[in-house]
Amino acid sequence: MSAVLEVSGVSKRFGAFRALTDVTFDVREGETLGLIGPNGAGKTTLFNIITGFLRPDAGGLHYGGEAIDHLSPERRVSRGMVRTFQKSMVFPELTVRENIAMAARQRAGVGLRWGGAQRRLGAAEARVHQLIGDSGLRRSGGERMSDLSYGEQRIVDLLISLALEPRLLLLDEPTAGLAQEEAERLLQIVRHHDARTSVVLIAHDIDIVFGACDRIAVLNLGQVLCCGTPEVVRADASVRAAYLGALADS
Amino acid sequence: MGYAIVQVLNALSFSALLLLTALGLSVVLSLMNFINLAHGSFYLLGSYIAVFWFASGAPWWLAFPVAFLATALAGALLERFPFRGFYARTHLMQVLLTYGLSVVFADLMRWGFGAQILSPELPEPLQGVVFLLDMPFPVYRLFLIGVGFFLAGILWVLLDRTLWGAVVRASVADRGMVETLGIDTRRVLSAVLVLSAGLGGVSGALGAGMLAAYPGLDEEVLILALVTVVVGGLGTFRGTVLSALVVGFALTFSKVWFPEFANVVAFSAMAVLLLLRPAGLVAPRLRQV
Amino acid sequence: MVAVAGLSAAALLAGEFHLRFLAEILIIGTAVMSLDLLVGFGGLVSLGHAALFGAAAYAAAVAAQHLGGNLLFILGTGIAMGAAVAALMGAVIVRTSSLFLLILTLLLGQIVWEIVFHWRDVTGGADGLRGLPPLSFGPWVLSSARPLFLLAGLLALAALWLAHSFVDAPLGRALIGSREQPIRMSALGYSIPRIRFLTMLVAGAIAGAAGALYPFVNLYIGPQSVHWTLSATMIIMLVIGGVGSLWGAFLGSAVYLAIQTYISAYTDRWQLFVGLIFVLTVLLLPNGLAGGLRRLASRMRRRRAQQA
Amino acid sequence: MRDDAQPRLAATRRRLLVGAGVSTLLPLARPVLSQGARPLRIGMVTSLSGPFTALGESMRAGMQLLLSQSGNSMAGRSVEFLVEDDAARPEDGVRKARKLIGQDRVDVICGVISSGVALALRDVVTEAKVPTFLLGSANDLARKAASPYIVRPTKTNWMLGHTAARWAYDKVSKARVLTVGSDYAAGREYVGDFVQTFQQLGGRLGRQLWTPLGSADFGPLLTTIASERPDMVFGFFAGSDAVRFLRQWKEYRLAGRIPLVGPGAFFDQEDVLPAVGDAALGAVNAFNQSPTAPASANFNRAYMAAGKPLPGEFSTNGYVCGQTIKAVLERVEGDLSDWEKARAALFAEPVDTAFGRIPFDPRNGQAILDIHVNEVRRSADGKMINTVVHTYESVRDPGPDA
Repeated sequence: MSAVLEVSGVSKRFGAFRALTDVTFDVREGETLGLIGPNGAGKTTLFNIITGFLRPDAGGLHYGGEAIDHLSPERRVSRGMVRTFQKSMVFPELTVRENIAMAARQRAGVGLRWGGAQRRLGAAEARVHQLIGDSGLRRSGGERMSDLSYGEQRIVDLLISLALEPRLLLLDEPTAGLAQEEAERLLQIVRHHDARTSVVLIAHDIDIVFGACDRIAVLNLGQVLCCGTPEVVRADASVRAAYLGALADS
Repeated sequence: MGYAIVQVLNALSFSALLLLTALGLSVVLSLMNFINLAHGSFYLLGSYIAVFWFASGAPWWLAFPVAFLATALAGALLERFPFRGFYARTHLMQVLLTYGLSVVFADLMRWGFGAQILSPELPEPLQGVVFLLDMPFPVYRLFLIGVGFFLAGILWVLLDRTLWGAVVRASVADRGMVETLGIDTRRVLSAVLVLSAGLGGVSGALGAGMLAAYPGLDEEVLILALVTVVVGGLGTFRGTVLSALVVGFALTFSKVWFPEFANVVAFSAMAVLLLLRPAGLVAPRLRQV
Repeated sequence: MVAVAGLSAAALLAGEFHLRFLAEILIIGTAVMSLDLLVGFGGLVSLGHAALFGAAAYAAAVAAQHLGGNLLFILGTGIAMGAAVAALMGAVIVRTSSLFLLILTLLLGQIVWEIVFHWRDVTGGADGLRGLPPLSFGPWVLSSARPLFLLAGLLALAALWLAHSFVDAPLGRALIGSREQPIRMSALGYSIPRIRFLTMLVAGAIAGAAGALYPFVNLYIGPQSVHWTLSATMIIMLVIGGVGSLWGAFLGSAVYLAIQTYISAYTDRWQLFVGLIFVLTVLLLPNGLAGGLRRLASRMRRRRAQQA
Repeated sequence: MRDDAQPRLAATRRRLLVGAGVSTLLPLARPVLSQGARPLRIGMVTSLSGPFTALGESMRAGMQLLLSQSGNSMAGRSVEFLVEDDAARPEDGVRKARKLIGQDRVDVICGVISSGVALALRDVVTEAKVPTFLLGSANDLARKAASPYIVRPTKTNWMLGHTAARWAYDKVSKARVLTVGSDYAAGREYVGDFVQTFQQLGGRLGRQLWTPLGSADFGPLLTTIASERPDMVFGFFAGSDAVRFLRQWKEYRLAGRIPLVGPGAFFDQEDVLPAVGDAALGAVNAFNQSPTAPASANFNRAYMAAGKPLPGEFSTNGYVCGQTIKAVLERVEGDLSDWEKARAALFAEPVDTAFGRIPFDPRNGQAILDIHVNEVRRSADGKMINTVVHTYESVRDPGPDA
């Protein structure tokens, strides 16, 4: 199984604060990699670097075997690298359908069209319908986003990302603030989407991560403590000391 | 040599004036994230007060505290309604509300003070001149330089170096947290706005000797202040001071070297500056996501 | 439909002065509507919109002086000039937002103003250009009020249609997205600078078309039409009319110009009226008169439905 | 030309807007009476907002003074006076003029301060064939833009720039004269006309400085002037620029050291001098208006009796404009229907005004004026007053010959 993404030796400082130090790991094709660690461990910073929103001070990224450090966030997206954000980032004034269509049109290469390309636009619309139908959302799609519940918004948030047909999907705490049932439905949508999609999942809920992920990387104070299958991570003494233990104590 | 020194002093005095006009605007923007385009009106009101005070024969230096208090009072009234309801609104709505108010105030002041250009008779001690290597430089401008940077210093200490300043900043950053400490954040925010309005008035009183007072000055001053604050980078006090110097020197030396094209040169310089540093000279670090 | 009916009714009934006044409202309204694309849909508050409008107006006036007033040629010149200045401005502002954008557009617009003001040989400087040849279309000379009014009406309708099609197209949707969630838009692979740049071009072209006709209402063009104060006035008109509604722009320019034209004959305090109406709109009708009318209409419809 | 299909639509809108109180102004509300009894409607376009507000208010006050002195009637016809604000914007001015013509159906248009507005109005009033008494001072108004429907009872910029150069060359300095001007149309004309005449007389100039309209700070410029050490400065600024320049001129101790000469608007008695203290003391200006000119004495008294300050150019302009309109009407017994005849009657004989006895140039309708050389002096009660020290009689703009 080849690696979709290789992160090698990435470091990032903000002033005197070392957000990331020499972070190295890879994401394999089709796998779901969990990324856990306490608050401030650098998980979101790492996402920002992978997706090009931030530049690393040192180290590099390879995506599909190719160095991508010079690519803008938009170019990385066009190569199938898609992320979500910690808080829900939907378009509140638009309808559900329009929210998802925003991504579907971009995927179809007609995101900035003004006239023409009717066939591709139609295909994008169809894709939106299909995504809404498959999601199990009991919504027609004509509702304004701001009228939806938080859980539904997070699901639409995910559907927006899926409409881009990602090769690598980076999910930043998609289940935060959701009830157990909603969180599971959301993960189910991810898993059923496409077996070839690799997923990196940040989540606070240990059960979810250990249940849903093929491998897990543990980040603490900007460093990778351990990376491996759930069993390996569970057995790792340093993880236990730094993270799991602390959780267990609290 | 004397020529160069005096031109530098000219630039410094204009920078001081810019700094004075921009301080109040910068304070509300940096501490409360509130854009007050009615700031020019506070300035002009302060200028009118100074003109009438100097003419009244009362002790001249009292004009400045009086201008401060009068405009602070106006600020306090406006704070209750309608500013307070707009602190949490978008910048666009704040811009629209306060710009609309400035249009109203402009016409009210024209109504009250007339359309004539009024100019204060400067008090005796400020009328002098010093000669630097045979080149004249007015004492009043030295006074402006001194007061401008002195006021900036006081504000810096007050807001950056005292507990009160910390409370203000904390009230903006995390309102709930400060309120659990038993501090009424609404009053803190009111106090900042009142301070800012007072600063507008006192700068108007100080600047009246240079810019005079007439309908339309409010808008001219507002633009100068806004450019200064924005070039400095929104929401940083250091940036405003730096930017007042940069803009002041740019405007002054473009007048020295290219008097005919002074505005084009200065505007272009500022536009290029904003292009190179899209978040201003001193950009606050903000986490985006 | 209503708009077309209103325009034709006015063309039949109104007199010389009123037709010309309505033509001015429609032309300015078209420019304000193009500003609505930036402000209402893109969240880009520009204080340099008069520079696009005015530069196009000057280009059209100068072209007419030298090459005659052929309508299509003049319109083409204005559109090209509006789009060209918009391209320059767009290239500069695409990466800024909020107050930075406001000030940057102000500075750029004032640079255009300074050029117009100082290039006396071509622009007439502070006095402006006077005695322009009237517009012509084939054998028809469009100098009297009625054809000018009809022309302005056609321009307004065409621009309104164009703006609607823009807003409904993927590009317009992307513009709204870039206003609502710029970060998410980049994460979806949209280039926000590109969206903004294209929008500037469209807004510039529409403002340019309006600017092209403007000098021919009075056969005069002056530097005030480039000045930032006109940009600020346009924003006032837009807010009174209703940000984000497109057609509200015409309402806003009509209200503003009517106040300025009619109230000022009776009181020097007309600016106070404008200011108060503006502030009241911001306080009470955040979506302007257009939003207010729409709400009123839907309430009446509901009441009628209840009665039925 | 006037459109007789007066719109009902507009009349109702107006009624809605302004209520019944002003319905007397409605054009349709009155029956058409015989020419003699129908009131004369005078429309004034002037700046009541924008940068020339103070000047516009003075102009209106001057005109109103004349009207009240005449009992609101001229040559037996009662007068209705309508004022419209042009905000110093040509587009607004044109719209207001069209409103006065098309809706209010005025018989005469007058006023205007900004040259841009005046030039923009030129074609509108000419096309509509409305007699117009235009007060802007751009040279073109007496030259390329002259019109048979326009009468100009005021100066052109050339008349002041030219005269100032003659005085400066004869009495102040023949060389090392520095010019400084506000960089817009009027500044360019005043300084350009001064330079032309001064050089024709054989004078030699030093540097020529220009500064943008609306400058907040003249310090850099004044320091440059101080370092140039010229023998004389010819300058022009208007309004707030003039006030700031003159005050700072004194602060930098140039007042009293370098003679300052300019056109009168730079030292206007009503607009500028009261705001600058003694900063302009000793400065010399060429002006068609002076409160110390004998012709102005009666007007001064009446104007000040109305609670106004010592009059400056624009209040006098407004008054003189009214005097001229009145003179025309009296010469044709109130019947303006034949403008050709009325115009000939005006040109036939000079008119007595607060500017003196002025003949009109039949080529362009331009007044031929006495231009005073004023020195700013301190009066007995401490006021700064433009005091006539010399008068160049009958200065005539070159007009179409220029």
